[in-house]
Amino acid sequence: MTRLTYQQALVAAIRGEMARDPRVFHMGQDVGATSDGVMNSCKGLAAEFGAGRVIDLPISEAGTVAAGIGAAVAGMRPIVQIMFGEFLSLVMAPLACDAGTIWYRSGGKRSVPMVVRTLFGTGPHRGHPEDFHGWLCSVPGLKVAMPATPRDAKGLMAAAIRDENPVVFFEHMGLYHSVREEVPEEELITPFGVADVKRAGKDITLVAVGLMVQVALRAAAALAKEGIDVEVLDMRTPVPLDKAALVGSVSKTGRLLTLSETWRIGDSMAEAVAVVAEELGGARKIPISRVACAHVPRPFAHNLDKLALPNEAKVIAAAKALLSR
Amino acid sequence: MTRLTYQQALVAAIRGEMARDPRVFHMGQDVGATSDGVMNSCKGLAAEFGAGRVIDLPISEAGTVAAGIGAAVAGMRPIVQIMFGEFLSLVMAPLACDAGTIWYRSGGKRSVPMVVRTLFGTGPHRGHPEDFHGWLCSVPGLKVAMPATPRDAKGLMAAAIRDENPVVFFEHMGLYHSVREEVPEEELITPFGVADVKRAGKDITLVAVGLMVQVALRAAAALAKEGIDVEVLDMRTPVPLDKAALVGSVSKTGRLLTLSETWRIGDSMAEAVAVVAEELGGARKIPISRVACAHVPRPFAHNLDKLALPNEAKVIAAAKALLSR
Amino acid sequence: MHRLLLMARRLEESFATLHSYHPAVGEEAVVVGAFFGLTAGDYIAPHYRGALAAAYLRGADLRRLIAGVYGKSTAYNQGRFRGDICMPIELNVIGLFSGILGSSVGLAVGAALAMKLRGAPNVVVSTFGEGTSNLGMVHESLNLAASLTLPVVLICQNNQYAMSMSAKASLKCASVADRALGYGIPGVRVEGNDVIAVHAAVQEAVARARSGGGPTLIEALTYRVSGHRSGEQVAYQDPAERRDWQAKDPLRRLQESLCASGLLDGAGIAAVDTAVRSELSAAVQLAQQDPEPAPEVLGLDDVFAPENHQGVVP
Amino acid sequence: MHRLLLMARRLEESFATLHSYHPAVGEEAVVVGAFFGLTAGDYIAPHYRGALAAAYLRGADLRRLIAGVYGKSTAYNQGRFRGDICMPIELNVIGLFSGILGSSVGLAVGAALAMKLRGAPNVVVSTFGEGTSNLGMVHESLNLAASLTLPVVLICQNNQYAMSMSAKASLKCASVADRALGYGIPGVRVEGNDVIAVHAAVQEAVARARSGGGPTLIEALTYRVSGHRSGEQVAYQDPAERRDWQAKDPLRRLQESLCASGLLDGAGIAAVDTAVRSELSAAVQLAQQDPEPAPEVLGLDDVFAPENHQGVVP
Ligand SMILES: Cc1ncc(C[n+]2csc(CCOP(=O)(O)OP(=O)(O)O)c2C)c(N)n1
Ligand SMILES: Cc1ncc(C[n+]2csc(CCOP(=O)(O)OP(=O)(O)O)c2C)c(N)n1
Ligand SMILES: [Mg+2]
Ligand SMILES: [Mg+2]
Repeated sequence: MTRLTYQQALVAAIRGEMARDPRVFHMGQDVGATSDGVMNSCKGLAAEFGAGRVIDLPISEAGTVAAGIGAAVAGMRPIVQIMFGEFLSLVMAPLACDAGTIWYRSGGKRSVPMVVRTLFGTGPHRGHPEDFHGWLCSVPGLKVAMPATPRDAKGLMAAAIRDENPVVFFEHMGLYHSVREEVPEEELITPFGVADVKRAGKDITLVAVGLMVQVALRAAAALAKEGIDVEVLDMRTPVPLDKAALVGSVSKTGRLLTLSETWRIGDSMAEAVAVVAEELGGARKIPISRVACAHVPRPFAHNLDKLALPNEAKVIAAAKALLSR
Repeated sequence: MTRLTYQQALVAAIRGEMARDPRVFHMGQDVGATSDGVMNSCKGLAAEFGAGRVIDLPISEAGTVAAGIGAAVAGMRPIVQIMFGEFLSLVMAPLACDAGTIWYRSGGKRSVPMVVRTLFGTGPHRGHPEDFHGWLCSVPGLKVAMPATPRDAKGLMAAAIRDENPVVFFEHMGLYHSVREEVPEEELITPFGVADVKRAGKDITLVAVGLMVQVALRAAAALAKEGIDVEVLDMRTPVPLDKAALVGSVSKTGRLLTLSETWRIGDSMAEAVAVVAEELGGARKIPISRVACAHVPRPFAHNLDKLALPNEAKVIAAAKALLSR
Repeated sequence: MHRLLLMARRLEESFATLHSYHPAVGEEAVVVGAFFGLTAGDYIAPHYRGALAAAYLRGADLRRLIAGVYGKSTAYNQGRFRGDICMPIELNVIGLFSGILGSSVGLAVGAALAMKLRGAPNVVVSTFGEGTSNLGMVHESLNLAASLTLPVVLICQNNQYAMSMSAKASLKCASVADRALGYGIPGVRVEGNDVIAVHAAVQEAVARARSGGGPTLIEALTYRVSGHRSGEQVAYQDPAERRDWQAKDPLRRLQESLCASGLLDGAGIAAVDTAVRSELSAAVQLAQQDPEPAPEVLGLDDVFAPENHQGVVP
Repeated sequence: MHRLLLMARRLEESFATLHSYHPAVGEEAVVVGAFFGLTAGDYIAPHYRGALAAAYLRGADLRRLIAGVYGKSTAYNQGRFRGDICMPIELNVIGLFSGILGSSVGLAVGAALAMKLRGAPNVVVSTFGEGTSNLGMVHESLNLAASLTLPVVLICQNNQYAMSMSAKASLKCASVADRALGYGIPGVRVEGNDVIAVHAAVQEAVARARSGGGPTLIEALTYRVSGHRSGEQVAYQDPAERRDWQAKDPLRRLQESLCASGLLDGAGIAAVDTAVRSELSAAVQLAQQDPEPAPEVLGLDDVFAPENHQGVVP
């Protein structure tokens, strides 16, 4: 075990997989030796594996994703970096309409073992916080990961690279260099589709991914002091979504609070609400509430940004409101 | 009044608005006089208004939408045709990140009065059924219309063209030439954000848009014969969503069934479920169920396509299951 | 090559009667010239118009290809997607996996990157329409191919129309090959109705690509004799222009040249034609009789590939 | 023009100390040369690097521009979006409304379409980086502008780097202007550190555009003397190359030429510099003291424009 940051854990997973499998390579803008990736997202990879396997590319997001798909179909296992999640808006055609369909539409003849990794969330540089992850969740054929901790960053990244299917991997800029955790040095594979109960509780199920898991945990700790026992669930991979864990938890607590860093409509938390409503809404009363980013284009001024984003206080207020319903 | 098809009603609205406001113009692929638009979607417009206001463009979807935005910002009111909804995947960057943000991010200095119209749904030619409308609903700043009838096609299109904001307007290929309805010859403006109660009922609220409204009505008629009284709600504009009508109806019936032609995750019906769950789930038991397209890439073979899509029988079965919960 | 060209013609002609097909009648020399003479490990990414002939040329079974157009269970993809545009990837033929033009060019460049990374002696040959060339994806892909010196040959099958839009309106350059300059790669114009010329130009580019010389952009100028879709009236084409191009028919041109050089005669042509027609009609008949896909082909549990699946490239 | 160039320099220098700014030090001649001398109804769509100087040149208030960089309430957009890249559209300056490069070029072409449709005698001038030129959006926009003969001048501000990536790797063409051939429009190369030359080339293109002659693609070659972001170490730039380009400083070049022709002398330069510095520092000071936006600016009810709003173009 060593204490690693989220960024170090991600790079460790990529290093491990590149060393293990010569078909794995990495491409994107500014990923090579001169820069080592935005926010050190590719630290040391080019030095270790050379420019042949860590490839700097021109600014051509859609072409890059299409090239990743083509390389995957032809026997490679590309890791494609799309610098920021906001730029996923440029690659939806190849991602949703090609990567997501090739296994199915080729009749199971070729798959697309590709990881698209991308930075998102409010981070030290500000700018580019959007993720649009709900778009990816909505179409069949893409897997989506949003780790909340260094340990999961490593384990999910390794699992993503070994997956035979396209995975969009979201790396939170606000977590990148801020948290440290014990992470095993040896191989670590965290299976997709398994939620992590971060805190057991009996009064409310509080669901989140990414940085919001930390907000959830802080809010839960504060609520505990007031005698409110919150169960915090980190979904880890919005696709596949661990419906069993979700429904199981809400069956127990009877209340659902979801926490989104992005807008409330059409994101993975909206789907969590819909799943719970479908599965449990007929059997009992279920107070449900969503805390999410204000429904405005992400604002810039520091104070507006803070106003727009969910925080501990908003979660605490929403939890109390749920209980008083 | 004249009996118009959905296609005729759309063109009538566009004609009316182009005649009324010289700032309105139409551009897209194959929209000009040589072709009159795919499926006659621009029938007669070029002949009436000339190639200067009905402009044929090269195949460049993203550039076309960006050009529409630029023209709107500079004082025009463009109608941009993106031939098929599937191609919205090519234009998400300008649409979601520019068109949707300009009013807000310019501090209210310029708006984007642009209509992006697009054909979708299983139609006579097969192919290109995807709509991805949930993506558009998820971001702030875009309005979304999906009319189900010729009358609404006319009224909503006119309203869309007069709107000061970007509107994505979905035209169903399966409705295009198939239904006829009395439509007023004079100006008709159907306000956005107002659901239409297509059939009043007290047992179940059945919600849909576009072609699915017809499926819903047929299913409701069949269920009525078995004594099950279904209220059918046509949301008409997924953004803004008429939450009051939705919540009001489910408050009355106590049960919600949604019907999606697209995949169930992240579409406007998923949001309808989430809204109802949030608003009403704490007050009473609400059996909720979603009928949607099979969660696979849209298949081609005729029988597979039929298997994948929702139909009357599936709606009837789901309604009965809801009642027996 | 003559047999392939004839097959392409008869194939496209016969499908021209099929609802919603996009025939390549008159453009067969580009298809055959582009994809003839590649090695087994090479990939192709044909333009949708003419893709069936391209896949056939690369060894696909005619009946299964045709079954794909009808959406039958015997199709390479079991009817899951449009067989007119989606080709058997297991034969290294990259078709379309959606209705979106341009992606296949991007995938072709990616496959070329795989060839380079694997140190394989293979190349990728891709064709696309002149209308498609205006898509951002094609620009980005050309530039990526150039900047990474990838073994790929990119060929614009310029049939002068994109649906009803004349290339005169959509393209203000003299030739799509003029775009090569902007990527610092060779740009070549070739007469698209001369199968020998197309083939020679492509093979020169293939040799360059195979030896590490990077991509080439070729424009093969031809003409869309068919409607955009089967049965479409092409009132927007200038009749004189149309007549001129019909006179330059690529099949007749090859036949005349073969006859002139004594390699073939009228009887020989007729014999090949008969053989081709009977192969084709047998395949069509079988495909028509093939069953529709079983309900399980809907594949609710087959959206994701399982671990260790069989589709892995050797 | 000298004053503007000096202001651009001091502006970019002063912001080079600001966290996360992208300074245009050394590239000011492209900015000033491109946007100087337009008429009131013209639109500009400047590249993000140098956009503040461009907006200032078009009449924007310095304090409000700078307040935008800090996200203050006095910003043109009240702090709602990044003032380093988002410009006052009410002054016909099209900046970025998201973090996505390339869109502004597309919007510029659209504004030019509006000029043409309105029969206005106006043009649009847009700049973009050489890295940005590889985006599909730029290709599609150039081709649209060409095929519709729009009054727009598209200028590549080629500073030879895109973040750490050298243009030698991202572009295999000799000049981005070479891409003009592929759109059938004039392509012009100009020395980007010579403000007079840039201005002359742009004005020639502007005149052509204004008289219905359609778009021009210009490459103005310059050098990114700043880091990509303020404070970044540019270890990846070759020191000799860097020195060479620093020696070609556009401000000094203009000053020397003005002095040589007797239009200016050392004292004159110093006077302008002093005036500029004090104008700038006053603006910075005011902007820094300006309050942050009020909570209502979050605008939960202001995502959509109301009917008959005030932003309608006259
Ligand atoms: C991105 C995209 N835009 C539009 C279409 C609709 N469409 C199908 S075929 C076609 C014409 C294509 O023209 P070209 O590339 O010249 O090929 P051709 O049909 O002439 O063979 C169009 C516009 C599409 N399939 N994909
Ligand atoms: C579509 C897109 N891709 C990537 C980025 C990240 N990014 C910001 S600036 C920059 C470099 C741009 O290079 P260039 O166009 O040459 O402009 P310069 O920075 O040199 O002025 C990049 C890659 C972006 N903002 N948008
Ligand atoms: Mg064509
Ligand atoms: Mg640059």
